[in-house]
Amino acid sequence: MYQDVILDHYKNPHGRGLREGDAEVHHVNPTCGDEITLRVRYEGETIADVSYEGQGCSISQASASVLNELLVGKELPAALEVQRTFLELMQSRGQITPDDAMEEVLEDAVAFAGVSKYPARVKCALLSWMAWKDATAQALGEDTVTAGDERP
Amino acid sequence: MYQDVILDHYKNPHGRGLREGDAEVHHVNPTCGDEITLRVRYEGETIADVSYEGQGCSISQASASVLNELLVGKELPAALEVQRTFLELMQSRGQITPDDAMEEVLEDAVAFAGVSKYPARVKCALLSWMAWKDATAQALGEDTVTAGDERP
Amino acid sequence: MTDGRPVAGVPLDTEAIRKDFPILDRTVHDGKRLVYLDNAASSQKPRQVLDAMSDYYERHHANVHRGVHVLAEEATALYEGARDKVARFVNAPSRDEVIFTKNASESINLVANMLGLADEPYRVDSGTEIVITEMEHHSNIVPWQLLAQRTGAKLKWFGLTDEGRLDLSRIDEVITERTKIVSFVLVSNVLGTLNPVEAIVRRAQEVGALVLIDASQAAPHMPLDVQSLQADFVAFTGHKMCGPTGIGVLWGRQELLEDLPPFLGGGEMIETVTMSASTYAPAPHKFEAGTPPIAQAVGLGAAVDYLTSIGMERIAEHEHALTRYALERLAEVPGLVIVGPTSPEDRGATLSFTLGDIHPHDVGQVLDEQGIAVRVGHHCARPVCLRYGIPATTRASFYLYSTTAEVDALVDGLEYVRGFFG
Amino acid sequence: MTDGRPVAGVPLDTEAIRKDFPILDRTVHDGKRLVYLDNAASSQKPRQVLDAMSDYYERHHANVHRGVHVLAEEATALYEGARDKVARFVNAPSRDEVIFTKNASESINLVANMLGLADEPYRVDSGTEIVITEMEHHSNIVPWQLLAQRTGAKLKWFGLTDEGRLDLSRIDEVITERTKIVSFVLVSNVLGTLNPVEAIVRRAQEVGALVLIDASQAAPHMPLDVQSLQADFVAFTGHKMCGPTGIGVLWGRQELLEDLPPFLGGGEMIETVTMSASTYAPAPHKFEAGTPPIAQAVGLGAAVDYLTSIGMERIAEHEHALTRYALERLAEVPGLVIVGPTSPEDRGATLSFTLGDIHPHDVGQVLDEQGIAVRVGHHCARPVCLRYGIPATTRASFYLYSTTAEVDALVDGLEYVRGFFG
Ligand SMILES: Cc1ncc(COP(=O)(O)O)c(C=O)c1O
Ligand SMILES: Cc1ncc(COP(=O)(O)O)c(C=O)c1O
Repeated sequence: MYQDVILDHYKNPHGRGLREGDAEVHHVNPTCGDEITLRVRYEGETIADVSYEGQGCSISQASASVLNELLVGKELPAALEVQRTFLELMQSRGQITPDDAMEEVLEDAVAFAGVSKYPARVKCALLSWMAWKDATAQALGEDTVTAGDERP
Repeated sequence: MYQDVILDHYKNPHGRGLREGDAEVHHVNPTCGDEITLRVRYEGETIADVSYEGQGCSISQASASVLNELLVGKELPAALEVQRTFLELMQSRGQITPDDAMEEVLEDAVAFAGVSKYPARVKCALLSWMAWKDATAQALGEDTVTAGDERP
Repeated sequence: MTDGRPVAGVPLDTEAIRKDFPILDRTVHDGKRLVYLDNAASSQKPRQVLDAMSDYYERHHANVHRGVHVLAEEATALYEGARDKVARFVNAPSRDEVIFTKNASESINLVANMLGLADEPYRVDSGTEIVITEMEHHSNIVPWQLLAQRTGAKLKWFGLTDEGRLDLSRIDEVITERTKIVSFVLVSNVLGTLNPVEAIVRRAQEVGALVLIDASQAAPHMPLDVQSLQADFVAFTGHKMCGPTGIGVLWGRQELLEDLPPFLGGGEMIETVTMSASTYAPAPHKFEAGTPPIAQAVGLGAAVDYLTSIGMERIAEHEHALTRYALERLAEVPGLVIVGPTSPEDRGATLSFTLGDIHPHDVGQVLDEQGIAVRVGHHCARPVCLRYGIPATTRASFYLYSTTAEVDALVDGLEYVRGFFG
Repeated sequence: MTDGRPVAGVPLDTEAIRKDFPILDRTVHDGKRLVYLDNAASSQKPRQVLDAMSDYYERHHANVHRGVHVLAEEATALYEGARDKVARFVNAPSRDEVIFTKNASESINLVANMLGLADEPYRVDSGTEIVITEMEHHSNIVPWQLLAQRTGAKLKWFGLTDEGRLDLSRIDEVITERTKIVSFVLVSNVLGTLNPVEAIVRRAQEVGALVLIDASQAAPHMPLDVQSLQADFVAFTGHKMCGPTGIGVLWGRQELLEDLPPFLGGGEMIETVTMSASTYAPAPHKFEAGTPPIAQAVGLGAAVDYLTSIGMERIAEHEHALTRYALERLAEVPGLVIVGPTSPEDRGATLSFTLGDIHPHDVGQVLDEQGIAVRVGHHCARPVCLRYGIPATTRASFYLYSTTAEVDALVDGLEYVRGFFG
């Protein structure tokens, strides 16, 4: 499960540190004590920044770094698609082998495919993503992040 | 366990019915719903009467009948000796085969030896005896029935 | 016989089924074949269930939920997999609605305690009422008596008709606007009565009361669908349904489980703890303090697999036919009086009776000497005995492995008992 | 190796002992030998225990206490026999002081709830105080937080020294005349610390407070004597001491068990029930509502037989030697910092540590890939992590079947982890 990409992000995290934002959330993974404080800043629908501080394992730290890399600069709908695809992959219990389409959406985040086989670690990988979604809901309103959830 | 002596006492109980007494107790065996209301009447240290009413199985009914037969007319110390011997036999888990000395004390009550192998039924056999001891304590004072308990 | 799809209408192959239950081979009292008719007290266990637990301990055991090692992950998957199985078995809308307890009694106590600690609109306190029935097992009486004592709420109950059914004639006076919870048994463990859920639930819903159904004697014997019952909570127990001792289930509606406060505190049920305050995990974990009954859940999961492979419909049909036969045969025994419904409609395969003046203890003992295991006493439902003015009953109760030959053995045994004490 | 009398001083034959535990033969991750160092979370089970439970289910199962048939009597004798065994194992003055619960968490919750419902002088209410420590398992924190919330009592605690021991320097201010109960762990499940019972009990007795000792991590590993502890209650759990899941124990002093009110209501715990009121059976039954964990008690009885046949003194010596060795070897690993006492005196065989900046989750996962099972996280004792300013620890914990070769495997594994994340 420890792909080089994950280890790289862990050792050299992107965008770590707390900067100004429109909303801040604090999420905890009670099973292991992983914690993240995360802020989002929007310019219209564009994600201007995702800044974070946290402690946790390589998976949770690398995942926050990947999130920052992937989402900053994206429009909200595109970011939500990434988030949903990542969630799908992580909840697949190792059943999904990412295809080209998925790789295009997830970029570095496909490296986490192997983590989905480890139920205890899936939460680590998702911690920052759940925090981001929550912060976005606070910044822009609940319906902005749930709108797409009904898609088939 | 159903010795003829037991069946006889069950079918033709001695001294059944409630008559006048110095004290009355009501005992219940919660595991099977056996109940007994028992009265004792003393003349000095002599047991003038043990009267009772109850519902229950052949063992509890026969045991009350045997109690009446054995104890009425006895002096308290002798009665306590019968009670203690019966208790010892019933708690023996089938390990004691009554010897002549025991038979002399217990008379018909030795027929209950077989019951001691059945833990669920021991309480039935003891119900009236516990009630009698309790009623005697009420009639004559607690120390009159415990006095002998410390004997070696 | 556990292969293939169960087909309703096709009778059970009890001979094959009995081979799954090692204990049914046992003899007692110097070689007498065991005739086990004490299933309402506890069922026997098929090899499939015992094997699942042994395999769990021999290959996969570890504590669940917090481990990153193989055994911990396997144990967690097996434990949570059992929750999935139980959820499917009772058609729960969500697996998170299935709470594992130690037995049905704990399940019921859990609800009683939650309601005593809850906020409005659920809170039971003085001025509110609790409704049960006169045919409840002590486990569905005493928790409510304790709650009433602690909170000042009033405990009310439905009485029984002479036929052994609930007397619902004054239902609107029993269940009122003050009623917070109605808790009743689906199938009585003494009378065998199958109670009319719909009428009670409808009235409870009218006044906004919650409904708890004690399905301890139903889950083992018939298809159970918590959604069609429309109750708020359903409780049952593992050991009566081919599962191990040490495990029970409480199903509860998700919104309720979210709103209600935790009961026992400890490991597993928390989100985060500091010395001064804690927050709680979402249900079901909020209600599962401490190391759960892991192997027992695995065993219960195997039990519901086993029952499902045979088919709950078929089990119900088998027991229904057996009950009809037993009612007919028992009617032949002079002096025998059934306590409970005397016709096979709307009743389970539990038959209580008295036999003339012979005390049930004596009936049971003499039957036992012939290898026939029945239960005697008040069956933890003493108010039923009080209601019918009897000290106790003898109870024969059947299960999927019971046979007409065993009914015949019972009838012969009872004849012998009559001769013995006659 | 379970024959003959255990002789203190003679080292354990771990090779023979390991043969009793089927799971220790397992391989994980493509043939890697399992190195199971997660015993503080749960121990493995010897064949003797599994056989006892299988034999129970295959030959003797029935519900206990109320039956007059052979199986019911055998099951009752086995269940109550297990109570005798446990009573002897902890040197209880009376078997009636041993209550079977579902786990240690329930045992502690039981006491907390009893005290909230009790009459004077035991009653915990506003104006009274509860004392625990900062090294408690959540199961000995949350029940007291809940009790404090429900009653208005004040929760206080002993802090920890930098060395991982209780800071008792202000004991007279922490335990005061207002203190009703002092509840503390005998051996910490994170730090391994063995706590000084006498000092705490003496002060508690001075002010008339009750004492509950959480012996969950002690009962499996050392001789336990409830009389010499002089506590009022002692709690422990079956699954950590070679027993099955689904069973715990609460020992309590007889007078207290007589005086205190029941907690859960139901079958088994009553004397007599009417619809309007009930009376309760004497202890221990008063506190055992519903069908008890029968097979689990039988398993726990077999577990204490097994442990006794080996000898608790010898097990303690074995683990002590192993701890000494492990502390030495772990000191060689660069960046490794023990959280808890660093010398083998007054500590159990549980070693928590941090490894540089590498998160314990990662340590545990990479160890697992090598077949080494350790636990990572806060081990249900988050305040300990908060106290030492760390998010989590890695924890290796030993038992009677652990070997120095396994310690070596751990040290090698940690070297590999360092290389991997270095
Ligand atoms: C010190 C301590 N207390 C209490 C417990 C709780 O035991 P259980 O989870 O079996 O209730 C544990 C174990 O998890 C423990 O280590
Ligand atoms: C109707 C009913 N409810 C509740 C119970 C209690 O189940 P348990 O003893 O497993 O808690 C029983 C069985 O004893 C029962 O028959």
